[in-house]
This record gives sequence, structure tokens and C-alpha cells, in this order.
Amino acid sequence: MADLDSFRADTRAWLEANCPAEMREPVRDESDACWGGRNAKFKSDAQKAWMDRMAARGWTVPDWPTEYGGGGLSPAETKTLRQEMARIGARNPLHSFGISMLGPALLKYGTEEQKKRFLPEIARGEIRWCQGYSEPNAGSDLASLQTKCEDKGDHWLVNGQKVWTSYADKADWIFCLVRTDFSAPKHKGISFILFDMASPGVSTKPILLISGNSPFCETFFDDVQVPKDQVVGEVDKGWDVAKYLLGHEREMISGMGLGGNSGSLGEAFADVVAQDPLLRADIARFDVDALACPAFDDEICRHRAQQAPPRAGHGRRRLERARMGQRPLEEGQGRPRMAAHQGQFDRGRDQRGPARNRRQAHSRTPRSLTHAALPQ
Amino acid sequence: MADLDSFRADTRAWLEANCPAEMREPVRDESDACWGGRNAKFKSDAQKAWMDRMAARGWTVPDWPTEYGGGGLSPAETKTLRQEMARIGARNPLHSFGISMLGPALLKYGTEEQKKRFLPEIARGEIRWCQGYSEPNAGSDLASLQTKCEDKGDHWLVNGQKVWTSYADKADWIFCLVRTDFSAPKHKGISFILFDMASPGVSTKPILLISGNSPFCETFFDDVQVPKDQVVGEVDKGWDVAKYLLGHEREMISGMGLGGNSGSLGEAFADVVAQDPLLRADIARFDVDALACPAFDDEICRHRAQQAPPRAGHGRRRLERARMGQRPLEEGQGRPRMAAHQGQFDRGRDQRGPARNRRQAHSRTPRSLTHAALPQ
Amino acid sequence: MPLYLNDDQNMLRDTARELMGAEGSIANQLRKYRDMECKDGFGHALWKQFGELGLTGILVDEADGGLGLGHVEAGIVLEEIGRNLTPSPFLVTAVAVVEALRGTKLRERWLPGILAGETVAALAIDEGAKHRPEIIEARAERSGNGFRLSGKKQFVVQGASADVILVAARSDEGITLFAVEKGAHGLDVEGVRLADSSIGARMTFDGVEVDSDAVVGEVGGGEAVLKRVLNAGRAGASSELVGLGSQAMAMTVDYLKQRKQFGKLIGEFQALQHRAAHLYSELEIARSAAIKAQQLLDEGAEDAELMVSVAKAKAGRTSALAVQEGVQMHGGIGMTDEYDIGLYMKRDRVLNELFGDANYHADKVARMKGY
Amino acid sequence: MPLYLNDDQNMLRDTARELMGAEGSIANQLRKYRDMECKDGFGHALWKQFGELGLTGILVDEADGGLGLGHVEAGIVLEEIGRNLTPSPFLVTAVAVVEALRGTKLRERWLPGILAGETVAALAIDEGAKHRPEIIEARAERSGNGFRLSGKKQFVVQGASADVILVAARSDEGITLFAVEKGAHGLDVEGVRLADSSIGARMTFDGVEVDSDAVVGEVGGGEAVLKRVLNAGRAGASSELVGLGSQAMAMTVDYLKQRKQFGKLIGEFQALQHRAAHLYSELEIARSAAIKAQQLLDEGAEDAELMVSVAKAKAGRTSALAVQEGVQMHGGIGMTDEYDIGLYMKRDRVLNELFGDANYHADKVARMKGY
Repeated sequence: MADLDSFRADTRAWLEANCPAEMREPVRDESDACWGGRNAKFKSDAQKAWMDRMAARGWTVPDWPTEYGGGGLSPAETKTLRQEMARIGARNPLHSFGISMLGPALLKYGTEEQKKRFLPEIARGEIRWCQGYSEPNAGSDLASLQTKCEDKGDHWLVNGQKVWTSYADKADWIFCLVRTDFSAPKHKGISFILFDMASPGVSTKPILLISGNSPFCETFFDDVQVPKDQVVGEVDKGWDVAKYLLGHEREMISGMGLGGNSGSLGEAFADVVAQDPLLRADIARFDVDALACPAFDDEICRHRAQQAPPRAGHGRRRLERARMGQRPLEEGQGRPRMAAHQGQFDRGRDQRGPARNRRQAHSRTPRSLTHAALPQ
Repeated sequence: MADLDSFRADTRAWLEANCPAEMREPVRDESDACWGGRNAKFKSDAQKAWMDRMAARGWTVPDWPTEYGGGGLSPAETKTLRQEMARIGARNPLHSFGISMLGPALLKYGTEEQKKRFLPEIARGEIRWCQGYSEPNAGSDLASLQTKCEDKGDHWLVNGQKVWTSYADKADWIFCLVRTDFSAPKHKGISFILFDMASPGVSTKPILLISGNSPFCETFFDDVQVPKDQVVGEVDKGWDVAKYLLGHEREMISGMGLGGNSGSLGEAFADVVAQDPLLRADIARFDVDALACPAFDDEICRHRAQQAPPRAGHGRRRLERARMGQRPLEEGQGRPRMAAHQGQFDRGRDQRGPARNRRQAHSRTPRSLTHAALPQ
Repeated sequence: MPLYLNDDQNMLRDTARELMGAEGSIANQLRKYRDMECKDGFGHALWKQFGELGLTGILVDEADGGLGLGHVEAGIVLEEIGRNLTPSPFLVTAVAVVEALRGTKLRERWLPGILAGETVAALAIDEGAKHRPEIIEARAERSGNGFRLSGKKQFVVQGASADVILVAARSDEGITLFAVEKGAHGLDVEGVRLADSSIGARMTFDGVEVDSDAVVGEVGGGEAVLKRVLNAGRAGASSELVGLGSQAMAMTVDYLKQRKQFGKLIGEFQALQHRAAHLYSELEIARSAAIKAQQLLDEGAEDAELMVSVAKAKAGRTSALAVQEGVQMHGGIGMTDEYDIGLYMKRDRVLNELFGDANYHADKVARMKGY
Repeated sequence: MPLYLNDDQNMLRDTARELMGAEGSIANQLRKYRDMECKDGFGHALWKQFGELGLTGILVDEADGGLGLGHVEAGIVLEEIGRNLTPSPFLVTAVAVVEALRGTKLRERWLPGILAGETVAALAIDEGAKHRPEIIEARAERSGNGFRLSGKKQFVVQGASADVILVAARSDEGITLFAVEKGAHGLDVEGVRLADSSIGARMTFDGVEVDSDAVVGEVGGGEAVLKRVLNAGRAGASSELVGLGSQAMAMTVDYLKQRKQFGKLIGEFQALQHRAAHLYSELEIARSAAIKAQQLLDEGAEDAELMVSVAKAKAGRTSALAVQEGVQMHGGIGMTDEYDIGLYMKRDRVLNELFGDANYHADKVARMKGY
């Protein structure tokens, strides 16, 4: 305990000294966050300095082992670091699918060589990763994917198409599910492969959303050659890696978004609410949910301190968030309406739109959730 | 048109002269209504006089042919009569499953002898009928009924059990679905039979509800002998009769209950609503629905003037009413709560309880409704 | 779908359906004018066609050269407009403004152009971010033979392309409506693209001079006119919302019948069937409520205003449900610009706000019922 | 189901579960005392057992002979009470009243009996049909060495069998709480059977004389005491609601696995699965909110009151959903007295009202957040 106290004191002092003032302002939107990468566009010197300083201590990934670029912190120290960062409102120094998704999968399934090669550059924000899971006709039925990966002796040959690839047009590398055995049952015969988005044969096309934004892409693979040592885990057993990674994706998502400790919707829109008693009623109930949900997160955290992550819990948690985002108030009274309230104008093709529905598009969990409905 | 005007004038005058003042007061509950029957218990002389006077003109069943005890009125005249009754708040002179359910089925499927025998005594309120449809293990799957009816040459022999038989303990006769052919597919082999509840072998047992009331019974048939001429329609084709009758039951139900022109829930509970802004919001939306639904009824009426009754429409209509009754406001904020608001006390076993859920218990339509969901 | 129309109404519906389904379609109107960033946000040629077919005169008396029909008939046209998201001055010009002009001297000045599908008229009522016609702070001061108008208005649909703007202002005598011509001195109009790609306008009246002929009806008699205008607009918007929601549902049901997941059509999943069945019921009820409101308006019934609010509230909630279910059941592609379903969501947002949203009208119902 | 408890908490839960599942079961308590029309509506023998097991002392300091545990632990017991609809003075006496007595001189007078499971205490706060503790009109006038109490109270749970009643009244100094003994002169108590077959009471205080020793805490300091009492009661009621809802869900899921319709288990219908999944999630969240509120109370956190209202609102809505889904998914038999599920619905109604319903608390959350 004494150690933790001194760790806290040291951390506090270091953060005070090293976290630039503007990195203590809330992140306005995804484009305002630091994503790193080969062609990283930093919004400011402060943003780059903050990422580099944290990376130098391994604190972009505080709980990863130091040999892979991590901070080597214990769970208690990691929590302390996050508390101290929260105390001063310090931004996350590096948003990264490499950290939240690929990293944990590599730590569990990667070879020592793969870990040494990929993890440190993730930790330093040098390579930006994207996720090649969804396919046009697979949808929620992820395992029915058809992207073909053939063993050509000295390399793999990948052909196919992915869709809803977040920021594929900005990513350096992709972790990708491909089918290596078409004769096996659909959950078998899938492999988990990594390759450079600069490889010949890779192309991307942004998808224009009704919001006017294009965070997602279609991604095409046309005779892409991939070195043999870039499959993670066993060939044909990529589904295990995929599921493990999804567990971490869900955790990440369940920690994002609306609720959190970000305060009350009604408080933020008190003037709008004042003139609409029915909206006030809806929002009061929404705020009850928004305040209750973090309590559930806390319980999950307490649980994690004891056991393995409760996947079903996270799945449900995520469902609830999706539900809240999508229809926080009542049928047909979604939160996007709130935006419409603030001003009916200036929204044309650039309006924020129902961006929250995006989570729905990525939803791959309904079956497990439904199964969870009837505990045996 | 001139004829209708004079019909209206005559009707108005007759009603003014013949409808007792206390029969112009709203019906408080089902026990306050006039149900007729061999052992009819009239609440007052006025109640009996009102039934008898209306029956004498055939106006308990104004649109039935006069030879069966009806008023022989045209649709326009029937509507005029109802309007004039509504104008002075005249009560329905006779509540009767014979009128609302059995009568229409007999008019369509009964033999001339059956019509002459049964319809006039229904019209005069002399015989109170109950409906023997539901069975303990059939539930929504009505056609899976198992009550056995054997042809014993000179009579039918009925054995089995019905459940949810409304007022079976107060009824004189029953119209009943029985299985006459166990080897046929489940919708075949059903017959529609009528018999006296005083027949040897018939017994009833009221079902105690959580409200403290017992409007429903279990009904047992133990070697009940039924004369051969009391099957309606063809033997083994009772399902057709049953469905036709259900159409009328739905119409009756869709005309009952919450909405109608009975005014606004918020208006009625203005004092309660005033101290609960969230309840007010729910009730305002409920009232919107309650006021919108009669408009749908009107459209159906307009449609009926042109064509056969739109069964699916009534089914949906009924579903909507059920939904409103059951969760008029929002999840977990059912109308019964409203009752709880008015006074938390005095409710013990005699509280009104969720009586509205009763409709749900009787629901036999989900499949057709679901099919209606995807119009071809 | 639709109701129990008489022969004339059926014919009108067929005419409207044909026009909106072809020339008025999303490809030919909404996307076209959006993608060219048209400053008006709608097609004048189609408006001219409305005139040629007589649709602009549905609510105009026969004596004034119109068809002399009613709000039910206007609703029939609006339902088809709603189905196709057809950007059109019909609702504001041919329904709300025509209702305002009824029986006034201004008929002669403005009806011919409206009937011809040439004139576009706008309504400048709202002053805040939400529709609150109870709060009108724009001022009309007596000045010479007429008035000087000052104040700000917003959410003026088609305001940037309107030839005439009916503006509600408060004079010493009470609320008065004035018809202000395009380009009047002191009138500043800023076109703004709305969520559905239509163009609304913010307007500033900085001492705009109008003479007494510009008064719509009586000085100080604006509340009565406004009531008629709003009833007409709200009932009409309800029909448009019903059409919009119905088409969103139809597109979604089509999709449910095509899209396979886990080896079966998603329309075979019971959970989706139940939601579709619920939505179908809601749309039928909303449509009935809109028609009922229009019938009452056509009868001149005292209690029409209550039913108008019921209709707008019910249609608003139902349309919002329809587009939300529609986008969600389409999955990811529902949010892409390539598919039309997202355009229904955007149009729903604007149309729900127009003339007051579902909350406003449910609250109004409650207030009318005394609670 | 529950949570991530430490060893002591697990043991407590096992104890409570065993007691409530056996002696505290519906057959042995609720139905028994209901069917005999017991004037108290609960069993004194079981209350004695609570005392013997130490449960009555969960919130009592060790120095006063209690276990010195916290609200989290009280919630663990209440969840089991909720599961079994066990009629018990636990919530009001051992949670709310014990919280009121904390640190006061009245401890010596009342705690021993409570610890022994012999004394029953009641709270007389509500005056209208709804819980509105902001409105207290009962009066306390100075009189000699003490006070004279006048006014009416209702919804006094276990009021008809209480040995002592804590009553909130307004004196010149502000709100003050008084401990009034059973049978005090001028106190009229009318037992009333509530929807769940428990007995509440209406009370009339007609110049009831109490001396200054009867003051709970300080004269005029009632608001602070009331705040603690209500926080404790509301958080506890939240746990009881969560237990009630969880058991209603469990019974319903069991039924879904047994009942066949159209040749398959109704639990195989996707529409029911989705509703069950939703309910399951809601219950988990409600449980977490209740525990969070109790943790904050145990920490003495400033912002506990907000989370208490969040918990009561969330648990209230969720429990109501659980019983409504439960009764409906049971079909007709869900409304019969023979099946227990209907008893859950009735208990939910009362428990939702107790210490303020979900609307009251959502509204309170809004007011605390400044809107």
C-alpha cells in the first residue's frame, strides 16, 4: 500500500510536469484524438509531445510487459495511473485499435517474434491498425466470411472484400479474418492474418454516410501477397483469436460513448428541456439509466480484479449502451432528435446524424446475447 | 333520408319515454350491467323494465330479423338508434355473449330450426350463454383442443375440460368447441356444439384471480349427453363456425374498454397528474393514442359500409388496445399503477388489479397478426 | 395502406401517386437538387406541373379558380409527397398559405400565381429553435398608412425562394399577419440547408414598411388566422409524415424479404416480425387520425384543433419510429448515403419539427384537456 | 445474480437465502398470514429469528450490540426478502429507523428490542396519497417540557403493530422527528390492508403529548435525520425490488422452459427471448445501481443522495417491468391466485410506492441536476 501511495505521488508529479495544458481539455470528436501512425497528422505539438512522453514510459499501454514497449504496471498501478490522469482530465495519449484490439490478441496468441515485432510499434503509435472482419454478405453472421487466403508455398495469397473497415483509408496495417479452408464448417477454416495496407493489391473506398462523414471503408484485396509468418495463432483456428479480440473490442466500446461519468444530458440541455415538459420526462429517465450504467461498469471492474473478464456481461452492457444511444428516451424519440432540437438549421449533409447507430452496424453479438437470456 | 329523419324522431321520442333515468347513468362495472338469463338478478326494477321494453321492440338486437326476435332495422337505422341511445347516455339494455358471439354464428351457420329455437330467447335475455373454447393445455393454440365428443347414435357424449370460461357459473347454456374426430389434422375434426349447463355431468369451478374476483371458471364435462340436433354447422367443420364467431368477438372487444369516446385519462386524474410531471408526460402520450384509436374505428366502420368486415384490421385494433391497456405509458408504467396512485390503501385482495390483462389471456390471434406484419 | 376513399379521391390519389412516383421521385427531385446544391432545394418545373394538374388549387374555392376540395384531399396528395420525399412548396403554399388567404382581399393578388404553380409563399412564424407560436415577439408599429415590421424569424420553409412571406407580428391590437413581398426594403433573408437538404431561412425584419393592404384579414385578428393556418399545416404535415413512414416501412419490409443472415431471411426472425407488426398498426392508426382531423377541418368542427394535435403527435411519433426501425433493420447500409432509407430519417427530423413536434402536440392535447 | 461479494458478504447472503427460502417463503409467511387475515400481516416468530441470527443488528454499531456492517449488507438481506416476498419489519425497523436512531440518546430505549427481534418500529412521514416528504404539515407545538403533535399520516408500514412510531412534524424550529410510543393518548391508528396483503396504517395525531426525550436528534434538525432515513430506506427498497424482480424473472424463465404452444416450448420463440434478454440486462444494471448507492452511503459520500434516487428509480422501473413481463408471459394463469407470480406484481406495486416511486425519483434526479 505504501508502494502504491508513493507510485501515486510520483505519477501525479510526473503528469503535472509532462501533460501539456491543452491535452487536459476534453476531446471534441474522433478527429481531435491522437491516432498515431506512419502518416500521423498531429493537431498540435502538444499532442505529439504528450503521446511521445507517455510512450517513452510505456504508459500508452501501462499494463503491457516492458519488453514489448509497455509500462509493466500491476493492475493496481494501472488503475492508479488512470485515476491520476482522470484527476487532471488528461487525454488518452493514443487512440489505437492496435492497443485495444490487436495487442491483447497478440499477447495471447502471437509468437515471441510477432510480439517483439508488432507490439512496441503499437505502443509508440508508429503503426496505425485497422480491423478486417465484416464482409458485405456476412453481416451479423461474421463467420460466414468469404475472403479467400491460399497457401502459395512461400506466401499467402489473399483475395476478397471487407466492409465497414473503420479508417481503413488512414491505417498502415490490417488484422484480418480470411478463409483458409473452404471445405470446413464455417467457424473452422478461418485464419487471422496481418498485412501491410501498402501491399500491392489492397485498395480502399470510403463509404459516405447520411451524416456526411465517412469513417468506414470498403476494402478490396486483389491478389495480395502476405509473408508466411504473418498468421497469428494456428492456421484454420483464427476464429479463436477473433473471438478473444472481440471480447476486448466489447470492453473498449462499453467504456466509450454516452454514459461514463460524462454527466447528465438534461443538465447539458437545461434550456431546451425547460420548454418541453415531455422531453424533460424522457431525459430524466434517460439520465437515470446513464447514471445507473456506470455502476454496472464498476461492478464488472470489481469482478475483473478477481476473475477472467465476464464476456457476456460486457456483451449485455454493450447492448444496453446501444439501446440507450439508439432510443434513449422512447420509441421514436432517439437522442439524435436532441441534436435537431438545438437548432433546426445548419445540418444539411454535414449534420451529425445518427452516428450512434454505427455500433449497431458492427453488432456481432445478438446470438450470444439471446442465449444469455435463458440462463440454464 | 326523410324516412331516416322520421325514424330518428320516433326513436328519440320513444327512448325519452321508455328509458328509465337510472338506465342513463354510466355502467360502473360488469356486475352493474344487465346480463339476463334464467336466474337473472336484476339490480333494480328499472333495469328489468329497460331490458324488457327494448326486447319487446326487438331492439336488444336491432339488426337481427324480426322473425328471430330482432328489430329488423337497416344498418343506417341501427346506427341512428345507437346514436340516439348515446345522446341520452342510455345503457346497453342487455349484455350477452348470445348477442355478440353466438347470435351471428347461428344466423350464418344455424339451421332454420336452431335459429327459431335459440335466437328469440337470446334477444329477450331469457338464456345466458357462455363460451367453451379455451382448454388447459391449448392456450393460444386453440385448435389443439382435446374435449372429446362421441357419436352415440341417438346422442353425443361429451367428456373433457374447458378453462377461462367467463361466467360459466352464471350461464344457462354453453356454445362449445369439441373434438369429434381425433384422427384428423387439428383444425379438422372439431365441431361446434350447444348444450344446457344444467345437463348432468357439467360442473364449474370459479378461478380466483389476484384481483380477488372470479369472472372465469374451470368447466368440466363428465359423460354429458347432448341431443343430436345441437351441433351448429357440419360435424367436424366447427372450426369455420369458431373463426366466424371470433371475428365478432374481436369486434365486440375492440368496441369495449379503455378508449372509445370515454374522454381523457389525464382529464379524469388531473389532480394526480398535477403533482407528477413524468406521469403527466406518459398520460399525455396515452391520451394521444386513446384519441387516435377511435379514428381508426371510424375508418373501419366506413369500410364496413362498403365491404365485409376487415378481420385483420380488428385483430390489429385489438392488439393495440391490449397494448394500451397493458402498458399504456411505458414499460413498467401500466395503467394499473394509476389505480395505485389514487390511494395506496384499501386494495388488499379486493383491489382492481391488472384486470386488463385478461384480454391477453384470451388472445388467440398472434399468428395471424404476425403474418399480417409482412404484407405480400 | 389507404383508406376508404370515394371515386374522386381515388382518382386524385392515382394522379398524385403517378406524378410523385415519376417526376417527383427521390432520384428526380431530392437527390438531384441536393447534389447540384440548388439554392431553392426544390424543382420549379415540378411545381409548375402541380399547377397544371390543378393540385395547387385543391383548397382554393371554385369561384377563385380552384378545385374547391378539402383537407382530406390535400392529405391524399401530401401522403404521396411524403412517400417520395418530394421537395415541394405544396404544404406551405397550397395548404397553409391558401388557408390564410381564404376570404381575404389578398386572394386576387396571390392566388393566380399559386394556382399556376408559379408563386411560392412562405410562413414566418417561429422565432426560436422550436415551434412555439404562442410566443411572437416580432413587432408591427403603425407607420403612416401601414406598418413597420421588426423582428427575427427562423425555420421559414422555402423562405429563401418565396415570392411572398406571411409574417406574424404583434401590433397594439394583438397578433396580426402581414403579406410581405420578396425583396422588401429592410428584409434580410439567409437561406439555410436543413437536415433533409431542403432550404429554410432565417429572416430579419428591420423596419420593413408595408401598407395596410398587406394585412391578412383584420388588424389584431391574427390569432384566428394563425389558428386556421396552423391547423391546415399540421394536419397536412401529419399526412406527409404518414406517407413518409409508410414508405420507409415498405422499403424495410422489402429488405427483410431479401436479406439473409444465418441462412435465413431476416424477415423470418420473429423479433423483427413483431416489430414490423407493431409499426404497421401504428401507421394505420396515425393515418386514421390524420384523416379524422382533416374531416373535422372540412366540416368546420369546433373541436378540430384537438384532433389536429392528436394527429400531428401520433403521426410524428409513428414516422420517427418507422424511420428508426427502418434504418436499424437495414443494418449498416441503412446509414449510407447510397441507400434511400437514411434520407427518410433526415426528412422525418425536419417534418417532425415543422408546425410543432410530437412532444409539443401531446403537451397541447394535455393542456386542452385541462391538465 | 449477485455480485462480487467478499467472503463475509457471501456468508451473509447464504444465511439470508436459507432463512427466507425456508421459514420466510411465500407459503410459510405471505400466504399464511394473508389467509388467516392476520392483523399484523407478518410473522413475529420470523422477526425473532432475524434477531437471533443478528440480522436486525446489521446497521447497529458494534458498541451498541450490533454487527456494525453497512447498507451493502442490509441490501444483501433485502434482496433475499424481495425474492420471497417475505413480509418483515426489516426494511423499516432495522434499516430506516435504526439509521434515524444512530447517534441519538433514543438508542438505549429502542435498540435492545430491535436487536432481539421483538420491537417493531414504524415511520410516519407521508401525508398524502403519494410519497412527498417535502410536504409535511403535521404540527409540533411546544407544550410544557415537550411538544403536542397534531396531524394526519398515512402509508405507515407496519404502523398498526409498531411499538414505536417515528413521526415527522413541523415545529417553529423546522422539521423535527419524534419517537411516539404505541398507545399514546390522542393517537388513532387505523390498520389498512395494502395491495400486497401487508398492513399499513392511517394515523391521526390529535394533540399527542410527548416530552423532549422523544425528539430524534435535535429540535428543528429533522431534515438531516429525514435525509439519512430516506436514503437508507430508498436504497434498501431498491435492493428488495431487485430481488423481487429477479425472482419474478427466474420463475418466468422456468415457465418458458416448460410451457409448450404450437408444438414448441414458448421459450424458443425469439420474441420472448429478446424480452427476457432485455429484462435480464435491466436487472443487472438495477442491482449495480442499488449496490453503488449503498456503497456511497457506507462511505458517507456527499453525492449518495443522487445515486439513491437513481437506484430507486431504476429498480422501481425494472421490477415493474419484471412483474409485468412475468404475468404476461405466464398467460392466463399469471393472474390467478393459485400461482405466485401475481403476488409479485402486487408486492411490486406497494414497494414501488414506498419511499417514492420511479417517477418521483427520476424527477428528483432531474431537479438535482438542475433541470
